[in-house]
Amino acid sequence: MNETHHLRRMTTIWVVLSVAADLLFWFLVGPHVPPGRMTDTAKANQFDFNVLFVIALPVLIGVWIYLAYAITVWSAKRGGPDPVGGESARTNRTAQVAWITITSVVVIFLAGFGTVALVADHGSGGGEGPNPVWSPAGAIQAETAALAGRGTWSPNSNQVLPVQVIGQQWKFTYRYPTFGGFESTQLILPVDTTIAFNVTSLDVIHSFWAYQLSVKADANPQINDVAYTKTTQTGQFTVRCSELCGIWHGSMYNYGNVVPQQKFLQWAQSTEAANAANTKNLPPFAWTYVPDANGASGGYYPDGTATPYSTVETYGAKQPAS
Amino acid sequence: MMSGTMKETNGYTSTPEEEEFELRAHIGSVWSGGRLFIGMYTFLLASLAFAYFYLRSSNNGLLWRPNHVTAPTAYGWTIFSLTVLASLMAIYGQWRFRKGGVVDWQVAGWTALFAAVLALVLQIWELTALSFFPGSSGYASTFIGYVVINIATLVVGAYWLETTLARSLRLRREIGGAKPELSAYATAQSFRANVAAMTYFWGFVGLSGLLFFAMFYLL
Amino acid sequence: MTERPLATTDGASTASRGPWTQRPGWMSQHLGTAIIGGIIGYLFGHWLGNAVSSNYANIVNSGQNSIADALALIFGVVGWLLGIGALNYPLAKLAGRQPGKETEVQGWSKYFRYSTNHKTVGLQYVVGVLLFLFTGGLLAMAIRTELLSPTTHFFSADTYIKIVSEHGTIMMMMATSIVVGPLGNYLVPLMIGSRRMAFPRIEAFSFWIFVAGYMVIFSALPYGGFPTGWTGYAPLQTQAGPGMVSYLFGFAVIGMGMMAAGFNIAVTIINYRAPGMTWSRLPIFVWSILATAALLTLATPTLFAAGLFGLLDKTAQTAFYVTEHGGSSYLWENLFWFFGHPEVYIMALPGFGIVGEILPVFTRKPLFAYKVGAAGMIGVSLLSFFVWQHHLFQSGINPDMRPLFMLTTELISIPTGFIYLVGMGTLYKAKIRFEIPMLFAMALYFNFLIGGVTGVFLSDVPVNVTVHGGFFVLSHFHYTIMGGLLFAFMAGLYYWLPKMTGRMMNKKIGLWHFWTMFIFFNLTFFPMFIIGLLGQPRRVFTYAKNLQGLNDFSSVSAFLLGVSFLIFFFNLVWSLYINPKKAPANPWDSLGLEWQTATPVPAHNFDRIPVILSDPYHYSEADAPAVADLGDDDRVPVTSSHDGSGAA
Amino acid sequence: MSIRGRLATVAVLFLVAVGLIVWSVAAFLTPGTPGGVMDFTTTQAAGQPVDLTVQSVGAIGFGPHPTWVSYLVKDPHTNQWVQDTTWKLPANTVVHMTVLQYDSGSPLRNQEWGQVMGTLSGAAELNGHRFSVYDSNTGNGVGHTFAVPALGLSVPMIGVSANAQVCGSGPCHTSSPHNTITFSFKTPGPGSYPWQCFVPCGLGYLYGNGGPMSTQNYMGGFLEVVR
Repeated sequence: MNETHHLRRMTTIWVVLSVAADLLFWFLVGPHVPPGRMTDTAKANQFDFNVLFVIALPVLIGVWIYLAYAITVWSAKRGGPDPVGGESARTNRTAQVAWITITSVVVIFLAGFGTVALVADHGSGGGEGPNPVWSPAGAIQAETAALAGRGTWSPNSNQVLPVQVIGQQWKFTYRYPTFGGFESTQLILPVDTTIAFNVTSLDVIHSFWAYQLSVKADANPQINDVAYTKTTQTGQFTVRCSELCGIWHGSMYNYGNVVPQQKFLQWAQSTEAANAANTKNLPPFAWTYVPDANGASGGYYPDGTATPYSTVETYGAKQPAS
Repeated sequence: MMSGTMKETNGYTSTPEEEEFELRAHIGSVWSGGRLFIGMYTFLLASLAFAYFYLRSSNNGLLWRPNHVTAPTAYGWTIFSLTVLASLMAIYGQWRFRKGGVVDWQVAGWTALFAAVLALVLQIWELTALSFFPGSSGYASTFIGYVVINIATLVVGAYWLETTLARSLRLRREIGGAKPELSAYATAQSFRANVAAMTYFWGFVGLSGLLFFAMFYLL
Repeated sequence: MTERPLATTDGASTASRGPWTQRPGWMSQHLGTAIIGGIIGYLFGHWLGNAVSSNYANIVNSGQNSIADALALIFGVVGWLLGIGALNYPLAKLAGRQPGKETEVQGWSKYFRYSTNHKTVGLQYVVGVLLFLFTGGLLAMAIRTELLSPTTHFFSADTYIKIVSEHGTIMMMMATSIVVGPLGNYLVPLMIGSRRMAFPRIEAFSFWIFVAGYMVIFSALPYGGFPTGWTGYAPLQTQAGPGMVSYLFGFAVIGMGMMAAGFNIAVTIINYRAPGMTWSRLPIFVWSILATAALLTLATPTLFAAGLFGLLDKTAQTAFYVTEHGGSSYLWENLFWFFGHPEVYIMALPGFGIVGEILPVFTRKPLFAYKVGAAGMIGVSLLSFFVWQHHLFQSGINPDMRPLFMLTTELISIPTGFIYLVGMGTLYKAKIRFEIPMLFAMALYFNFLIGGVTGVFLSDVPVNVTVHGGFFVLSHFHYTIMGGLLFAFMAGLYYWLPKMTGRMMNKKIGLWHFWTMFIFFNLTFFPMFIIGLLGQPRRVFTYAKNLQGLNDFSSVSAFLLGVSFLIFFFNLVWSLYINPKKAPANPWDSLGLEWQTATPVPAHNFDRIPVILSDPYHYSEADAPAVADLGDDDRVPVTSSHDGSGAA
Repeated sequence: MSIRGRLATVAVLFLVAVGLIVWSVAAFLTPGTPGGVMDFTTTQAAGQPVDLTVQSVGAIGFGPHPTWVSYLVKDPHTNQWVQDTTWKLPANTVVHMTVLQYDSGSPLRNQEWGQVMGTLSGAAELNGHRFSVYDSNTGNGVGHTFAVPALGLSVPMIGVSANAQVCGSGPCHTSSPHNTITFSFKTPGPGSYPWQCFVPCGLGYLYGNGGPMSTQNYMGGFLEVVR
């Protein structure tokens, strides 16, 4: 068999299998790939995943075909011709240049594609930190207003809804600054609304992962980690902690709901009223809170003058020394 | 090959060429090992510098450095001066050593060692004179980290100085008396390589000492 | 010129007495005295710590004294080093003493001593890394047992986290040394034609501190474990109990071993290459070890510093990682991953080197695109310092840097891809002999491909939102480290143990081992990609009920994978101890220089320092040049041959 | 030695290794495992409410960590106080829970936990007085909470005065100052539901959440709900 023969055979098998596999994947599996299409970020990230997969499949298939071919055709057991050593077997300029060029082009295309997707989709639902660089329209204004206590949200107004996510060992709680800053263990969101999640922590690092919304943002103490998404479908979603935070990390999950806008408004207003007695015990709404690092009655660091606490508002009163 | 020309070492024989090869490899190892060690140390110190500047720019809870707390500057100046003295003495000694001044090198070396040990003692003692609690601020934390790393640096530097000096006392004959650079003894060559690497390290200690002194006491 | 009376290159002028470690008999220093020294140091440190700090408020309240535990471990390690004899020469040096002759105790007891013979150290490392591997593997079995059911718990929630953390840490520590330690130490001097290592005492130190590191990290379990996983994220780290001290100090101890091993090997490769061993003739395995050694020496100091800061937080009550006191929870993440990502390549490169070495032998073809392969390894090690923030894509830092780190991360797949170019080019029109080492090498190409391609998914920030911190990434790095490095290590063991021990591994048991390991490895970890995509985060003791089927499948496969390791273990004792069969001098017909010395390898490796004439890949080449002139009158230089028989 | 002899040697060593492994697992990994599950399924007829009584004590006073804070549960069969936080409960059944709070309190880190959530009546009783919100910045503060996140249940345990003669080691007797908090909740379908405390009460640990807060059998455990 001459040289082109081997390669032509492999290429033929590769093209047929790759095209078939890609088509099958794209049309049969693609639409069901997690995290689904509940938000615009989920949809965009699913599209990203599928594009990557369509590129990856031919790579996998190509190498597998080559390996399988080598194992069957070039096995010593088959007693084929003896291999030929020498310079021609050591280097092949065409093959090397082609390999490096193709991998470089693919890789640089992927990086560019990922960057475009990331920027176009306002950070793709990932935590952008306290100073987001890719914000949807109206988000900064809504957040600024919310912090000043002037935030509003009403149905069909196309306003961005800021929601604060507070991680603590071992539960997420949620504050709604546009509704008097009440805090709840429930996460209810209106549909067709851009949500600005403001994720922070009262102790160790957690990670807020709203799976079906395709939102993931680490919760760090004293950091406001902002992530955006726009809800497009109603339904239930899962929130899990995705950064190891101690003993109950595994059970640190809850279910949220995306509901019609009117229903959300009802829920928010009734919860605001029901929780009013407790809301006044909460500290004023802020993007981050300085938890007392010591915990109840005598903590890790010596108290008092040795460790001056920050002058920033603390979440909960300062703990007394033991 | 004549067995008469071969040296027996550790149960096997070496030809003169092989000895020459191994000697060169050994001296090359001291040279490249000394540089690689400085490379490793640079990454260690860079991590500390990163921590310093990261916490400084984060200024979490406005607690990078409340009231601009500073470790006792008198200690800082003294330790810094002693470190630089040791560094300069090591470099000067090496310069004299190359010119054949073994005794000059030894005097400079013992001076450098004395300065290094004194700096070490003061660096440890400084911990008792701090006006802040380790966990009170970002500056306080990184300063404690710096003290620990600086103690390690001074211990390593002093150990290297001391062992080199102690060996020079035992190797007076081999390193060739007044003209060490002319000695072709394998020991002398090896010794010179070691002194060169050690001096290089002390130069590095002096420079990094300047940097961290500025970071912790002046800025 | 004056006379040159001095023979030893360490500059020994007078014949001083040999070091204590190498005196025969049980009155000298060995493992036993090391244990005694360790225990004495441990008890002293514990007493000291309690005397110093037992009245601190946080220690009284918590009832746990991290200071005493830290000092106990520190003094324990010092005692251990004193006991084994690692500090004899460094202390004698203070008095200007020269090193003694590098002789070695003969007989099996040399394996329990501070040996400066790189062959002994290599074999010591084989046992050491396997001990690590089996301990970590047993913990993996415990993890999969707990994950059999989302509702029935075999371990308490905190114990489960401890098991996960201990498993991860032990495996990561093991994997940094699994090839560099046993095979790197044993083979590098043989492959470059050297009679010795540059710094044999540093080499011995690297092994014995590695063993100390094993005990320190294992001590976390009796101390109550640590809850942070192997990544040790602060401030959870600062909150944890005294088991965390074992983690922080253990990584520092292992880090010292990594730095020492890498330092010695890098310097040896640079300086001790035999005459004629130019950079373009260096075996590809040595290239991979050089790249790895560079990463070991330069990246590990960052881990060392990070661990020191963590230890200070836990003992001196500094606040490096505590945001409320002016520290930052991101500081550890940055320092750790600045070390951690080069570390990942510490665990990949040696595997590439092994398969690069094995493929030509079993294909009877020269290594294809050798220079591209070597350049790829150097490229990977350089680029690996510039990708660390891809672990922090969702952490909230530096969003504007994300495109850059996405780019560097994806760029690194170019040099990594070279290894496939090398492999596939070598396989082309070959005559493949499917011996056990070759099977494992081929398996690396299969497994690492999946690991590498999924890495591209992880590096894409939008996709990363879903797969970060879940079982997807867990499966990804098991595919690269276990599917890549561990398979390569097995290939290397089956390939080189005949040289190292003079005994052949049993092929029949080896086939059982390979096929069970290959099949059940894939069956264990492939479902985890799907589990991860379906939303299961890492390190959880419970999960969604609908994922139980996949998890159970993975667990059962994992148990069978465990059985595969028992088969390997049985093969090892069967072939080396129970029923040993003498290995031929060159069982695989390799041209490698390491096969040209006698077996067992003499203490000085080569009677004459060889003169290298060509690289060792001239397979199937008529009129191929000899690999080396061994300077041996009664042995003809080794040349290549067409039919695959090594010696002419 | 013959092959048989060497085989035997290896087998013996292997068994020793297995023994060491089993011992390690037993010594280091299984304590705290739900071995001593407190069974509440047989104390009453099916469908009848279950009485569950626990106490919280500032320092347990025995065991490997005598200074740690802990919950103790009253064994329904022997009426002894036992340190066990895994309770087997019947599914879809009302549980009347009584907590004897012997520990002092402090302000909550997150005032959200000052609310009573998820009980049958939407409220709880403190020494016989109904309450649904407690301001922990006043009075003695909150010592602990009893919370089952998966059920949305959370009840603050109001602390006793730190100046009073606080019971120093468990099990505490009702002669020591204490608050009695009672509430009822309904168990869901079968499953394993972790419960925990949301007050950072692990003394001497950063954020107060290490030690007893991070170890099962002290401040957290499971409700094993069975059919």
